[in-house]
Amino acid sequence: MSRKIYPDAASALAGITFDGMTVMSGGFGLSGIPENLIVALRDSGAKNLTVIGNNVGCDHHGMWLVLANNQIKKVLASYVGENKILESRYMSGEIEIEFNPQGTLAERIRAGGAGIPAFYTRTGYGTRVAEGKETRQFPNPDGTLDWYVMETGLVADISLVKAWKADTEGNLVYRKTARNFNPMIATAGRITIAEVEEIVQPGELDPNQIHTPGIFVQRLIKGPSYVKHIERLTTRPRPAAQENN
Amino acid sequence: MSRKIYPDAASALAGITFDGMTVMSGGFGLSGIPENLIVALRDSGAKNLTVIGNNVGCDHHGMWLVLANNQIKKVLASYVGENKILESRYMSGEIEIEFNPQGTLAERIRAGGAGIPAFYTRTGYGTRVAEGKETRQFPNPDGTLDWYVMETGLVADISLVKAWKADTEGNLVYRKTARNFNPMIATAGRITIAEVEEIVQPGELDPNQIHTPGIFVQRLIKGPSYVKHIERLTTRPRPAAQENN
Amino acid sequence: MAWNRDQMAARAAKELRDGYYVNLGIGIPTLVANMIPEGMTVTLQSENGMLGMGPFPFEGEEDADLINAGKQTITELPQTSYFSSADSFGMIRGGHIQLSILGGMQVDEKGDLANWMVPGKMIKGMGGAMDLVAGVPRVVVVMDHREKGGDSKFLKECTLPLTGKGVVDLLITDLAVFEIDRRGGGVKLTELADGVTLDELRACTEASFTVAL
Amino acid sequence: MAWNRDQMAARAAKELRDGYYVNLGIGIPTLVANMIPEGMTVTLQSENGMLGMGPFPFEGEEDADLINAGKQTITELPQTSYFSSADSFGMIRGGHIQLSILGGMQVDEKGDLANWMVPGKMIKGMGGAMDLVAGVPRVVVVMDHREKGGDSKFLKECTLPLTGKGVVDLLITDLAVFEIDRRGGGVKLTELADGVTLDELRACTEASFTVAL
Repeated sequence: MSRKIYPDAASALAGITFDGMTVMSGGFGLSGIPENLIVALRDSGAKNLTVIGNNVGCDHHGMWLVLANNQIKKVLASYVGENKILESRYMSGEIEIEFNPQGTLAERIRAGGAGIPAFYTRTGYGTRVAEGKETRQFPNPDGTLDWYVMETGLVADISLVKAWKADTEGNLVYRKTARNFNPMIATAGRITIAEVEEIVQPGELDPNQIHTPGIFVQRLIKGPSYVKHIERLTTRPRPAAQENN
Repeated sequence: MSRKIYPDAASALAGITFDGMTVMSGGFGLSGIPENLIVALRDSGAKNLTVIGNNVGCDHHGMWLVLANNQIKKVLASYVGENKILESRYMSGEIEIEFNPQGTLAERIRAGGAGIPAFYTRTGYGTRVAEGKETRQFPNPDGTLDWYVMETGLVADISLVKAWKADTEGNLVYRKTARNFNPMIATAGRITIAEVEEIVQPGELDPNQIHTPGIFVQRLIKGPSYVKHIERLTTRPRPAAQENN
Repeated sequence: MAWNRDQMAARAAKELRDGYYVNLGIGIPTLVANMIPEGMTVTLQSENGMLGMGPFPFEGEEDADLINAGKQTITELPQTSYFSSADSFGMIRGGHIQLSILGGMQVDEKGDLANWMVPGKMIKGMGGAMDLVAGVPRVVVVMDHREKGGDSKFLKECTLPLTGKGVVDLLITDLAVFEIDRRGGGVKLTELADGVTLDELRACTEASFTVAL
Repeated sequence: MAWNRDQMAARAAKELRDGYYVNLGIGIPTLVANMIPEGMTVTLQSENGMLGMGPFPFEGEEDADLINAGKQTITELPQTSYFSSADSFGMIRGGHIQLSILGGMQVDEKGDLANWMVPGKMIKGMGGAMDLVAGVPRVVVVMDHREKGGDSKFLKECTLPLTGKGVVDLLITDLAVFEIDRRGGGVKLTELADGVTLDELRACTEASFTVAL
């Protein structure tokens, strides 16, 4: 089904972006972000976007590019530090941010992709996150009761994800902690577009070890290059005596 | 952390079984069932068990052994065909069966393991499955409303799972469709015991490709042998001309 | 004067579209797997945790760890992926499977389906049927038009316990094909089996329908 | 007359038990990773999707695809596993992590914690903090006892927006250690930092507590 493969990010987004749409984007900080698709989203010029993801890029990187191009109206995220434009536009009221606890955000996206309109979680009970939401008690195994908040599933018009490898059927494999939000986001898009570092033939990925089955991927590109910017390079000195590690 | 490894199924269950406990067991039909642990559960003699799993074995195999030994009081399952003792005890009222749609059962177990006390699903709305349960409407993306049923999370005192390989830390990898209910059941046990065909050293399994992280596995055994009974052997004739496949 | 099992399956196969992900039930729907038109790519899902289901294995090559939802031994294809039951039904419930073709005991004119239990008989359980009809956006039911005694199985209202309410889009029987509006907009007869007349069909059909042949 | 950061971390490290799976927050809690007693096996979780977090990489060996929840480059260990954020927080919410050690802005005598926002200042977001305190069965907070101006941060009732209600089991400050009953049973002072007197502690603590030194 090589019809899923597009020559580049711009063509993969062509004809499906529109003003006011909801876009989900994978990644944690700048790790595992669909960096080429985000540039194409910026170049598409689609406006008044609702953007759902754990973060919204950081200065000069990732979804920051779309933000700086004045395309975003609303953000659902768990953490938006290291992003000065977003800070200033939020404080000035130009952009709305709905803060979600990270696990609640991940679960809401999974729920959206899995046909679950709502679920209950203990996370956020008694905090601002629960304001305006339904709360109720459920029993613990020992019979005591705890309070829970109802959270709803999330879906998107377009989901953008970054994987390590794909086969031509759209089966995806992620690498290390670059997996993060990508698998759930892949399930929650009406149209999901994946960008990968390498596209292989069917049968070259172990069928036992597919992280995202191809059913969730409608369009696929091989990214021409990956910057993979590191936000906080942290190392330890190599012991002087050590020659081979 | 080789302290997770027990010499055999009997010692892995020693001291933790009790009358009236809830046991979850992985498998779909007889594929991917913890066959050695089930024998040890029978030999433990624990009675009045609530057993949760997709099926309850079939004649002379799997959880049927525990059933035939009069240890089961209640069953939560999606399908109990091919099991004559269960049929007769259910019809006579000796055993209670709560039928769950297969996907609802899988999701209830996942929810229990993931700290979600309840969720909504469209499955079963308007059927006997929804009787006595809360129902409510949620909006679709297009603004129309659909009806949903509230289902609750499930947990177990002991979860029994079967994997293909483990490392000594309890990281598990499943094989083909023998995966089925095992990964969720591993997360939903207060104590989870895994049996595997092979135990390897940490680092021998690809960390990118662990199906069940070791955090969910408290006890681990290498099964001495696997029968892997096939319920419906279905083959096609090999074309006469074909010598190499 | 009626379609046989293969003809019913062939009619159901016309509902396939290139690129579709499809779940096939047990019985006649299983036959559809052999009727995928040449050149069309259709990926079969098995709800126990597999996408890209291949044919039955050659004798001696069966693998107990590789079965379908009917517990039959099967094979994998190059594009196959395996996943857990929770992920499998997330796929189904989330509407990602385009088409489900399954058998039925009764269907009614509101699109209700009964196919999992008969009161007083042993209940084996619904398996994944309730999830499939609730989650898959297009559901095709293939069943005999009449009970063995001759009574209509396409009813004004199902009398057996339901599998799903307002879930059937297309009903293929041995006598005819009906389009059903899940939202209560009624039933249209769109095809008659070879040699079946409209009068014959009306005589053995309890459900109301308009004719759109 | 008070513990320094390393001493506070060392005290928090005493809460570790052999075989524990632990999540460490940013700041002083991170230091605990270097204080795991010899011979004790503790597995560190990073909520962005990793169990078995190793030390920082040697210079030149960093991998942009391998970071912790603080977005720092890290390394893997032989027992490491990676998973999605949904699976990671399923692990956290489901109570599978035995211990979470994290920083705080305010704690009160009912075990409420505030550590994510100050009204009027830029809100960066709560990240995974609300999930951790709601899901992990034992939560240890490590923080300075007083604001820079000298006001108590251990209060009768938090004044900042909460991260969680009734979620703190143990509070370690630079002056003392308090056991808190999440279910409203009150606070016990169990340790004083070296050279700190009970009178000094009372003078700078708003929360009520009983003394169980």
